[in-house]
Amino acid sequence: MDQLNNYLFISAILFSLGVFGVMTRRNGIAVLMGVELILNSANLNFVAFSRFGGMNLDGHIFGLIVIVLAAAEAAVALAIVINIYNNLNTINVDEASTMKE
Amino acid sequence: MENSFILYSLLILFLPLLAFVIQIFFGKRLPREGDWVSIGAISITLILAITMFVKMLLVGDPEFKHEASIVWLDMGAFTISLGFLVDNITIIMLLIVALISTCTHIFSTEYLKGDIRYSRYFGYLGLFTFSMNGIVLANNLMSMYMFWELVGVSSYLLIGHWFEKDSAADASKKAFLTNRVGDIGFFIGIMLIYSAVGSFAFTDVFDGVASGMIAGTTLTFAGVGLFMGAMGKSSQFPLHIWLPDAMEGPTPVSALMHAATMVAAGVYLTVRIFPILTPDALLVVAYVGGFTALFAASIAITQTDIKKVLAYSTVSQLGYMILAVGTGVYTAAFFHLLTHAMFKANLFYGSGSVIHSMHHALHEKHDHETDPQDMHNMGGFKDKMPITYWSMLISTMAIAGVPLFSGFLSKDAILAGTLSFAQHHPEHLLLPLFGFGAALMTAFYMFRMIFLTFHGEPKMPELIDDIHESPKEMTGPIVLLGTLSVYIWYTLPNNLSPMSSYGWFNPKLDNHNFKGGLVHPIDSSVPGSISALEIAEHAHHAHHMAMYISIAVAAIGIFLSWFIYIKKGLSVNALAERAGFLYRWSFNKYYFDENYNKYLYQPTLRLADKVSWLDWELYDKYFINGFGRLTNWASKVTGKFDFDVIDQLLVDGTGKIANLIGRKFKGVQTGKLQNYVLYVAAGVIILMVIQSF
Amino acid sequence: MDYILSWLIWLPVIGMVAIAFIPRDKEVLIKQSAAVTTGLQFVLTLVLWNNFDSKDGSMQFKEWAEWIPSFNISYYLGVDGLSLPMVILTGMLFFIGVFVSWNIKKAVKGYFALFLLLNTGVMGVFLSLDFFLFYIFWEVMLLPMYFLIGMWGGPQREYAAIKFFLYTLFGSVLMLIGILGLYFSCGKTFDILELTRVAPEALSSIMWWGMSAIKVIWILLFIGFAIKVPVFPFHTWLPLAHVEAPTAVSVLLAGILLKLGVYGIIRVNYGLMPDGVYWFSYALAFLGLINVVWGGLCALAQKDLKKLVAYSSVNHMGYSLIGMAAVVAAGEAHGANLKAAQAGLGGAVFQMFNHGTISAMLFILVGVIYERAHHREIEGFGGLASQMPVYTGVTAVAFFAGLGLPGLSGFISEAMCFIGAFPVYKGIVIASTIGILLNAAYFLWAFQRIFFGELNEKYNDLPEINRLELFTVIPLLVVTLFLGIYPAPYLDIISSTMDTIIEHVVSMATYASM
Amino acid sequence: MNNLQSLSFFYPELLLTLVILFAIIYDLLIDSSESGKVGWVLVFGLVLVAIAIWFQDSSKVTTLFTDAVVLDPFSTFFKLLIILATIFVSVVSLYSNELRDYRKGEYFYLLGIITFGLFMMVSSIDLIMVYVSIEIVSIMSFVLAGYLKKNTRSNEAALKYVVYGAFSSGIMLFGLSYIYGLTGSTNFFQIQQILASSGSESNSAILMAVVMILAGFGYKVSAVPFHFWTPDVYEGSPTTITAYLSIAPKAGAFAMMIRFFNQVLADGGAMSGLGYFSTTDLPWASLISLLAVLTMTVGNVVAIQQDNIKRMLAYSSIAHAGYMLLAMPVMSGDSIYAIMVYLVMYLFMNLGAFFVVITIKNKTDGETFDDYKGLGWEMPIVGITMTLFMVSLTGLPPTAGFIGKFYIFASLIQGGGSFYWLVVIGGVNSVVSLYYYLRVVKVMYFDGDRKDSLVSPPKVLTAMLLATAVPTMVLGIYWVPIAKWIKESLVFFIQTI
Repeated sequence: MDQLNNYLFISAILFSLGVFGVMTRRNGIAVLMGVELILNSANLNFVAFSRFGGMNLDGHIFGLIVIVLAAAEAAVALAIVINIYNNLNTINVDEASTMKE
Repeated sequence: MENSFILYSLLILFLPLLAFVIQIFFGKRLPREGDWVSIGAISITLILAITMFVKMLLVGDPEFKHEASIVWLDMGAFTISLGFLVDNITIIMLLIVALISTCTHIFSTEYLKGDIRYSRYFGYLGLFTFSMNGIVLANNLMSMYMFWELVGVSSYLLIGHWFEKDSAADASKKAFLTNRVGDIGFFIGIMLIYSAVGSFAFTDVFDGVASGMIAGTTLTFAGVGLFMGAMGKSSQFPLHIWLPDAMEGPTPVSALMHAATMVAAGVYLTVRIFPILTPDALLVVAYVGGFTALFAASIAITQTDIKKVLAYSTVSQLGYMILAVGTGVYTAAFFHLLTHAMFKANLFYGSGSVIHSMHHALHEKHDHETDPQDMHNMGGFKDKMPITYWSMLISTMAIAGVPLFSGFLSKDAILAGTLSFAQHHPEHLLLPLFGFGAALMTAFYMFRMIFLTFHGEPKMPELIDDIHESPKEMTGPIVLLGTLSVYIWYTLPNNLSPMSSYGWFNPKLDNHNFKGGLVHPIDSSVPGSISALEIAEHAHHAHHMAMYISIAVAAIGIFLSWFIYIKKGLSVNALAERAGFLYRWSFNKYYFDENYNKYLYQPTLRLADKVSWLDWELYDKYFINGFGRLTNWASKVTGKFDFDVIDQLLVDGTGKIANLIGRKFKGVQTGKLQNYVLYVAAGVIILMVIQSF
Repeated sequence: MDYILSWLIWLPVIGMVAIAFIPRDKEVLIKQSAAVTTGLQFVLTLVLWNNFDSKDGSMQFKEWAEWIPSFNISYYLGVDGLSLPMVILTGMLFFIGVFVSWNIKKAVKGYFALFLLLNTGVMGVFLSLDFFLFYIFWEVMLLPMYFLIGMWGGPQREYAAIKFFLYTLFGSVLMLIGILGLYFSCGKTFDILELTRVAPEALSSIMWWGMSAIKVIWILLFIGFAIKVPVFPFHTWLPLAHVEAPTAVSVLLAGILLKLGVYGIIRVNYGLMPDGVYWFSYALAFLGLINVVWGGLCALAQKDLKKLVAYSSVNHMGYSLIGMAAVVAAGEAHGANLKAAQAGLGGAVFQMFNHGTISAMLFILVGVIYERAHHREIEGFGGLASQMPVYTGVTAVAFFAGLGLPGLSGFISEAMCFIGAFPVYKGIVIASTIGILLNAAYFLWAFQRIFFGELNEKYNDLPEINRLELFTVIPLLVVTLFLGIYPAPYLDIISSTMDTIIEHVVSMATYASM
Repeated sequence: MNNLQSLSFFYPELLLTLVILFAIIYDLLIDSSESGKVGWVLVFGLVLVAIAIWFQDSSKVTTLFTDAVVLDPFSTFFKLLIILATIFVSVVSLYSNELRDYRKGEYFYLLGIITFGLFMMVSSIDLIMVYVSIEIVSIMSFVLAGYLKKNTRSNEAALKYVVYGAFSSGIMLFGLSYIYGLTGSTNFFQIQQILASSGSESNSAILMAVVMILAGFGYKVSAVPFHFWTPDVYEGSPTTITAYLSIAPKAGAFAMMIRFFNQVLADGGAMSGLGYFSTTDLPWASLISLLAVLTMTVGNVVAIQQDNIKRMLAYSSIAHAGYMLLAMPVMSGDSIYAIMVYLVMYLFMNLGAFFVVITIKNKTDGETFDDYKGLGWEMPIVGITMTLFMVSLTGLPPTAGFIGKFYIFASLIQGGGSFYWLVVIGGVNSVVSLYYYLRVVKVMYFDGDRKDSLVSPPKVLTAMLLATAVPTMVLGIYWVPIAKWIKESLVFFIQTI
């Protein structure tokens, strides 16, 4: 059990870092990296639960699928950021705020 | 026989209405603007009324009574019937109305000649006559109330006949509203009675009262409520304020409505409902009446406008009648109503005649400033207008209570009743004092009016040449009514003595019984009340004493008037000065209008403004719209929160703080580290939660 | 005769569709179509009256068709003595309304289409016996009204329109909740007649938040209706809406739409919650009193003639409320005073009709003067009596009708309301008789300021009321006068139904402790 | 049922896949200027798929692909709904000027892929499928939101969407991982079993996990406080996509949420009419009630301030999500039924409203209130239909919107006294919403000059307006067939272990 807790601890830290990154970084790429961190923290959880929780392999499968989806998402997200860069010459998230109340 | 009375009543009721309808729709297009339609209709009613009167005399039955009613409104259990009650009182009253109304119609043809709303004026007269007859004929409170209101409207319309004048418009509104105040009481009284008795008809109500369905305080309140209606219509204190102002109407109207008939409706009502008035209610009636009699007389003393004098005199005389009802001698009140109708209408015609000629005279001189009604502009008209003068003098003597004239008889009956009441109830000594005091003042101010108008030197000599006697359409009614102010018409055929009122009208007390006469008082329905006979006997005993006092009082009044205004034994101005505030109070009608205005009308209007402000500016604007504004505000705040707080402050803010701290420490790393720790801590908390299982 | 009620409701829709196909520049044709449609409808209402059996206090000419079976919703129509006069009034006022709006210039097509849609809504509410249907028609009225005020109204029209809409919608949302509450607690039916049978018992055993369901639902429905009446303190939409609305719409608003509130209370609250009637009756009378006094005082203070008339509606509907409350007099607690109950309820229902004709007349007359002088400031006139004698005469009658003069219908209903309510609510009735005075005060004062005095020189070429306008006023005047003199035809229609309602309220009340 | 066997029940999805593939290939073959034809391909294909679904016998509920997805009437209903929305949007997309300058082939087959994702969403009963389907839909939506490559607002919308979307689905994933950790399974029914049998000591963890999962659902249905992306994305995206986003993913997310709450967190007894019975003793009902109230209130209240109609409709769609959420806590058969009815009604009226926005944008290239001045006179059909949609969105009879609200309110009231306050708040909210909906009407009719010349939109757009307006009207008066169909669809797979 202790080992599971260690993994959970790490994943929680990763999760927190991810949230922090998403919230604070201006750079679009960095924000996306924050997202990746969150996804990976979840992955870590899945794998850890699967390995140490004495459970089936569902967790592993879940992890794999998430990796695939994360890659797809990252691809699309990066494409969007590039497009933003093309149009606005910046990848600063703050500057993309023409729409507000 | 029975049918003919009802039929006549129907005709009498509806003919004037017909005239009204014709006048309103076609009057302008008819020759002579259709005045003949109205006169024709009213003359027929007069003939019918006389026929009924004669028939009544022939029947000679004091118990004579016919009733007919139809169900007017039927909800199953709740019904309202309308109907006629034809008895001696009704017929006499019908005759008064028809007679004065006919006179007024004829008088008006001359008085209002050339008026732009001539036909409409006659129409309104018809409407009035219709409604007045309705009151007279009503056999139940509901229809009486309805006609009561209609009379109010016709009064409103006629007072406001010359509505271009603001004063006339004001007066008409005032009359209607003041009457409505009384009507509220009337209506509450009706509701009190109906909710107890379950019927509006007089007979049912009397029976109900007799059987105790309604008694005690409730009955008193009901009586006082009904009496409030009478107070409004008969212009009793404190609702007297409208009648003097009503003189803004054409003078014939004043004669018809505001002297003889409409204002008498209140008295008529109290006479009708006398059987249900409890002793307490009667006391209220008596005091209101008595006080009004004295109070109004005291105002009349100082008025300079000839019509105002007569108006206050009317108020005072009505007070008399009310006083009589209150003290129990209600047939005396009705008797006074009858005589008063004649002489007061005549006085108004007389004053109308004077004003008419003043008007013409002033017109000749192109003088539009001088007030044609101010007695200070008159004087010495005696020779110029002899018919008017003599007729008015007769009527004045009648009202002053000089023997040989009608007023003497009726006034005497009232005073006797009052006196006897005080004899049996010494604590109410004030009542006869009111009566005699008012009688004194009446004699004084009436002769003052005669002296100022007809005697002495002309105050405006330049006018005197243009003062002429009025045409015969006007003098005719004056002469007629002047004649009717002589006592003999009221004592025939049984009695020729001017000192006793016993005649076709009043019964003679004979061996503890009423004998002769057509108007017998009936016993009150209120259980435990003193019987009519007893009242009559008490009054009879006080009769002589009252007569002597009243003659003396009248004589003193007339003498004083002569002494001051003819003999000039006392300077009027000096008197006024010496009397000081008394004079000013009287002259200014005790500041009633001012005080009502200050403490009643204005506060009400202010209240209305406040309420409206509250409603619109406060309640609606802030409370109701407040919801809208609140939503809007919430919307803005939420919108702001959305963007400013969540997006800018929380999301960007964290970054900003990080940046700021970073810059401060010249190394991004340090700043981030601190935030880092914060978020790690948050993560640890999550972990700890998980560890808890 | 079989589908006469359906015809009444859908005829305007047919007219509306017809108008939709007329090109928008053929204005006269549009107006004529509207006139024909409403005229036909009016005739139909008279036919309905002619065939109506006034001895029968129950629903007549019933029509039933299945609609949404899963919710037990049906297309159910019927008419009784309570709704028939309102139906006739609706037919009459809409017919007259077409002529009142004859001079509309802007977007004639849209105006009359919406006008007819409104007609359907109003008619539908009066004839529905299914609560769901009732609610639909109730709401159908809102949108046309919004447009009619917002598009063809005065300067503040948009504000007035949205305010009217929001206010009424608020009420009807509460009503919807009440309706649903009834549906689920009374055996899943929307049939008003069925609910009338079932609800009094079914509701009395249910408690919500420690309160009887009767109270909760009564309040929900009452607020919905009270806003329409309007009962103080839900009245502030009214002056605004009336003032801003075009004349014909004010006429309809005051003449019919306000009646829906009272109608709803009697039909629904009284029918479904007799216990609630007992519980609420004092409050009802008291609200009536406030309406009378508050409305009267507000009217007295108004400077705008139309606003004065609008507040007079608040004042007049107060009488109806007071009269309505009298229905409890027939109960044992008040000595089974059937007379009072009949007088009160009958008076209230009569007052609905009378206020309908009288206020319609008043608004038309205000419209007439506004058309000519282009303002409605009472102080801004003066002396018009000599310039426009016919107009003055007609207005005088209307004003006198408004102030409850005997001989005109308003008096009878007001008197009946008072007389009926008096045995139960002595204090309230006595206090509210002040309304008699206030009524007279504000009408006469306004009358004086407008018509009396020297003629304002601005207006010495003001044209007299014309034939078309007279044509719109005179019928109302005649009805007012006729019913004032001879109310029997009206009372014949309603009296059996009133008895049914009174009987129902009294006998179904369980006097459950609420 | 194993994978191969499952395929025979999966043919509508396979057909859809074929259609998408065909579209991709077809797009490669044709010229850019003709790329609109791909749209017709999609529409035609979707019609075929719809027919396939319609004739597929879903009455025998069954699980496919080793319990990953189910085939039941409930999912069939949503699939048809989604197809309908997609067809509407596809057709209108062909006539939207916004997209004129772009190659549209991609656009349409991305729509097709979203449809596929949504199919998965409405039928998944496995946490993995849940996540995968959400991601499929999301990723395609990101692309479509940013489809107007040269439009910075569209770019911005896409960026915001992608960050928010990825972030929330990340959080959801984290929550899912805990659920997995707690129960050791990803299958709905097994999870339910284990949760039901475990004691209350793990409640705090479940609560946290479910809140995190709610973040994902909330993001999809745009419930407060996970709604922040909605206004910006709706405003920036091509209007057609906005219209689509406001309907289809929302419907899918609701289907998913209903399944999740009903089968994981409750005992699934709702269908039998017994109402909600929580697997755990955690207060899901209150939590969702709170969410619902917040959602509709914020949506309505903030909508009042908007000057941009698209943005206003975005907030309005938040509010409508709130109304639907309102029925969730009751969790009775009737409440789910009500949500389904509402979705149908909402589909027509909301799509209709967006179609009007598209029509107007085609004409004036603007979407603020000012652009609508006097429009009612100039374009009568547009004016009247827009009025109808606005009235319907407010929920006034006799329109579809009222029926939706009626069902929602009715289910709440039937749920008992504890839900009355929700009804009152819902009612008051619809009064508030009247204000901004009517503002559109006001601007169209009361403001601006009345023009005498008439302008008519393209015929197809008019037809689409009518195609949404007529049901909006008719369903407000007679909705028995729809109600019946929904009632029959209200069967979903319940596995008893």
